[in-house]
Amino acid sequence: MDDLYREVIIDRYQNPRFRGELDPHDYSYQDDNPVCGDHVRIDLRVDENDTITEAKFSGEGCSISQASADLLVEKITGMKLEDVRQLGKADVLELLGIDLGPVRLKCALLSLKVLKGGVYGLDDVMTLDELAAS
Amino acid sequence: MDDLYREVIIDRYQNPRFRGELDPHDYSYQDDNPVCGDHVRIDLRVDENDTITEAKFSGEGCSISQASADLLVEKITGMKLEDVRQLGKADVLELLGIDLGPVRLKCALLSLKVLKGGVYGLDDVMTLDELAAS
Amino acid sequence: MTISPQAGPLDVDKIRADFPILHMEASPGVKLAYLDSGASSQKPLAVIEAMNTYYRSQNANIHRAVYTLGEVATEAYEAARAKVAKFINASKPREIIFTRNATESVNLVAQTWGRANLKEGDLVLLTEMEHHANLVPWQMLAAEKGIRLEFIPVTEEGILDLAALPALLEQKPKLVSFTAMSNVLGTITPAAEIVRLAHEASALAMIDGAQSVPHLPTDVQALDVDFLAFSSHKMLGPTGLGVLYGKLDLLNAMPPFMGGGDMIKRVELRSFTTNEVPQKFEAGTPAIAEVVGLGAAVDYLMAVGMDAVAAYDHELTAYALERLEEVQGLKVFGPGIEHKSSNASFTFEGAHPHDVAEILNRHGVATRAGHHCAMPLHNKFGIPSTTRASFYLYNTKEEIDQLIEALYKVKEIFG
Amino acid sequence: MTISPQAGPLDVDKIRADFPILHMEASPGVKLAYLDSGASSQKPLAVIEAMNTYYRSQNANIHRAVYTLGEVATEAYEAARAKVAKFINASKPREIIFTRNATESVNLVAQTWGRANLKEGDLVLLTEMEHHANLVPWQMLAAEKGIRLEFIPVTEEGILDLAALPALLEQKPKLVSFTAMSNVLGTITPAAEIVRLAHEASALAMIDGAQSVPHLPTDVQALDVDFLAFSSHKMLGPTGLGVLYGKLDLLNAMPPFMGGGDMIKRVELRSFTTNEVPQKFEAGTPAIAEVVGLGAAVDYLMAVGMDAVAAYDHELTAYALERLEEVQGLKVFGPGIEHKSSNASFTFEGAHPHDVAEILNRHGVATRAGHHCAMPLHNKFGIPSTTRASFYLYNTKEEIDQLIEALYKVKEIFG
Ligand SMILES: Cc1ncc(COP(=O)(O)O)c(C=O)c1O
Ligand SMILES: Cc1ncc(COP(=O)(O)O)c(C=O)c1O
Repeated sequence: MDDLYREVIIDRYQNPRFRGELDPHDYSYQDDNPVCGDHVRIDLRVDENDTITEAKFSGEGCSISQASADLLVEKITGMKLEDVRQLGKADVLELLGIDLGPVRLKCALLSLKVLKGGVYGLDDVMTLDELAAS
Repeated sequence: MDDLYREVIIDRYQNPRFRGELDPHDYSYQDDNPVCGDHVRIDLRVDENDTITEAKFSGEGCSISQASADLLVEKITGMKLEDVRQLGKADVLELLGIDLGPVRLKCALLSLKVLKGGVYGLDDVMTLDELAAS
Repeated sequence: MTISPQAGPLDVDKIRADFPILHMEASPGVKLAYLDSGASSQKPLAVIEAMNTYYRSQNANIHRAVYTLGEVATEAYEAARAKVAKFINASKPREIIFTRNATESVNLVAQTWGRANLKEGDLVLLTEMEHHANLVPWQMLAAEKGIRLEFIPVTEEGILDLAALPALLEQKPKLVSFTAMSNVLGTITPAAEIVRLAHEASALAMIDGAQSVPHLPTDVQALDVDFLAFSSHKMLGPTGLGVLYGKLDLLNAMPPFMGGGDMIKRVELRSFTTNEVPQKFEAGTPAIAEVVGLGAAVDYLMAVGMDAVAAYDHELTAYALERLEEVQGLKVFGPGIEHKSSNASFTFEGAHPHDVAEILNRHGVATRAGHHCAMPLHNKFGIPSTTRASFYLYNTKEEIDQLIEALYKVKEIFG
Repeated sequence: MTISPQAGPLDVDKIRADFPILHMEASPGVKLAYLDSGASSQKPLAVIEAMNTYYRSQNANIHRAVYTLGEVATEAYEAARAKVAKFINASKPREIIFTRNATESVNLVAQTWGRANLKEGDLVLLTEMEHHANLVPWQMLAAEKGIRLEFIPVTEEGILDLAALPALLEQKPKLVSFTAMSNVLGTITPAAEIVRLAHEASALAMIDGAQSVPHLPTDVQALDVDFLAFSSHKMLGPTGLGVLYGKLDLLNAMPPFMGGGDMIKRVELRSFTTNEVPQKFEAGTPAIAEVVGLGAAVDYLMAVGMDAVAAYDHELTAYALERLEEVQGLKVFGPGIEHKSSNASFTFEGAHPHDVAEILNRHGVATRAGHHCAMPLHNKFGIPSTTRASFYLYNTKEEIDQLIEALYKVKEIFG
């Protein structure tokens, strides 16, 4: 139990650093995890070099989905958009510092899916099942 | 085996006594056993007292369905229409002189169903399943 | 669908012995408390063995088989239909149609009766507490045919607001379709009364019995209901099988659902004639082994007695509500025990329902978190999801105690 | 879908040991020869046990479960989807939709893709040898939408008359839907070629694989087929389950089939948005145990090797045709062994097919009599019904000998 509910997760869930919306924004995308109704939206601002200058998430859901969104948004701030394409399951798990079963894995990956959906458009994006299996 | 394929059945199947159609007729009805595609049609002529003066069957199917049609048509010739209402599963089995499993029972009862359908109209008639369970 | 007080008590130890899965450990040293029967029930040995026996010694395709195995399989299949008919007191086995699940049963009615009988502007009356299974099929029909949907409101307390019904019925709905037991609130709706009022307003009435049929005695003739949909897997039976009960004259008048083998009488290249009910609605090879399994499940429930099942579920639910009240920060949705049975859905301050269920799981308690396929109802209560514990004849008060203890652990983590 | 000659031989004794039902006696002292796998196959222990294990130790509703049992069940369900995808070489598990049976798979395509894409006057091209499952759904759509149906003719010999195809394709069908193996004639149709020609004519192509998938190696990518329908129960798997393969972009573009839980993303009282493929097409609680069982069946078939299965079925069929030729008054329908596998349907002078099957049964031989859900094909040959013996990997030449001996008894009675 301690494994799953590490302090960082409870902390980020209870005191998110990057919760909010950006208006105006350059990118905004949102999606649900139909498995549990979790919802995440991510807004981005990028500069002329396609570097992410500011990012925020909003939405609601379980501690895993919200903490991972907060951590992910923190990580991508300052990154190049093209580098976001490289981010995968392993990066999210590393941010959380835990291993997850198949259901909670999807909670964790929702924000990654939203991010990729926002940056590349829907067609390039894998389903949560596929992200989880990647 | 001897039980099921009694001589009377093979005989009636190979040399039916009442095969044919009546034109004109007072009643005609036909139906299928969707289980096996057996088909039976029965034509009746009745007099002013509702006594069946002539009856014929046609159609095609297995020995049980055709022999029982031939035997049934023989039996009802000379009967009152209202007495046909009383005929049931037991009468058909008695005509055939055998006991039948559930599938062949329906073969045997098809002609009874057709007869009742012709005389009373469809609404009063039981399905083959119900006749078989009666 | 009321709980008869004179029901004989049920011997839960004896019942538990029949369910192998209940004796598993959730994790080493941790007892499993399976509190998710509202999603799917566990299966007694009698059901598992009936299917096992079927596959080992009776398996064959049915209906068109002359050989012995095929006859045995056909008999087993049709005998189960008769058992299900008896279980809900249908007047004829033919009124029982086997489908894939309760969801498909509702879709069948929407797509056959609905398509044939509803036209633009016609009203179908539902309730705000419906499962998506009794909501989305009507929304799809609304999009296709332009029918209207209205909803009997749910009160703050979590019961149907029957005061609103007369005005809704004055709009002359063609069909009133509603759940007899909410899978979220546990609410037992006054099914017989709603059916009667629907009929007085010349509407047909359909019951979503996915939750009520497993938990309460059901008598379709006493209810005088026109259609009843339910699922095998929630009432001790196998997955992959649902039931639609319909009054015979309605079923006879309805167009077919799917096309294919068995539902036809004759087929030409460009036309066909339909078979009789129930085959008309059972296209292709049916779920034979599953139907045999459901027959065994119904035997099991009848042996225990549905009055006893209902009384016991009610007792467990009452106990659960009592104990949940002790837990600070926890809020149970739905009415008091006098209107309710079989489940308790709740939220817990500061902890997301999903996290609650996860921590409960770590203490061996299997519950479900989410919208429970009733998003509009959750919206109504202003919450996206709840954690639900649901109870059935094999659960015990000790398992509810285990739930309560585990809830205190949630508090420790998220408190 | 051709029979690869280099397939390793199959050890039928070893295989038979896995099928408990094959060791039953048909009646005291009489061996059972089960020659009706074309209707439904028997199940190996591995399949029966997989479902048994599921119900005894893994059973829970899937998808929305956080607790361990629910995760185990979800994994088992999705792992089976991946196995089925691999079995037919689909590029992604998501292209596998679970339905009730092959019949429902065809209906799904007719009612979603068909309703959305076909309008009055549009043509769907079928063949004269279709099973009702690939005929009646299109007739229903024709009645509803005014689409036209045309048919690739069947020659006297019992193969598709491909010479007629170019003219039919000039009529610009929107879809060509055809069986890859006739359940009556055993004919193996040139599936890859028909798909290619259909695509050249800008039509989509669908294969009814209910008979071919159990008996022949299937590679949907090599075939380039758009949809493929088949049934679990004919390929060693449980009843109550079918499969629809579809190319992902087609599935993505199709409207949903049934409405209810799991197929939605969000639901309001009057509207919903659909979930992703495959869930979009799997409304309500699926046939979880059955899917697990089919996964085990696919494992079994892959372990034997579909090349070996195809070669062995072909060998049995060749032997059966040879021996049936000896019986005077008996007429086998369908082409010679070079175009055929897995079954032999015949008539017998002076004896109705039903009577033939009945007498065969009395000698332990299980065959099927009737129109085999292919009335138009029987009409074409001017016969209302046939007796069919069908073969699978667990049958033996001795069983075919038993069939021949029993046929001589038919002659004694009806001769
Ligand atoms: C060629 C063919 N198509 C379709 C079907 C229908 O299969 P099911 O009854 O499992 O839906 C069958 C089985 O009888 C078949 O042989
Ligand atoms: C009230 C209610 N209706 C319908 C359903 C749908 O049942 P199934 O998923 O078996 O089709 C459920 C089950 O979740 C339910 O609780």
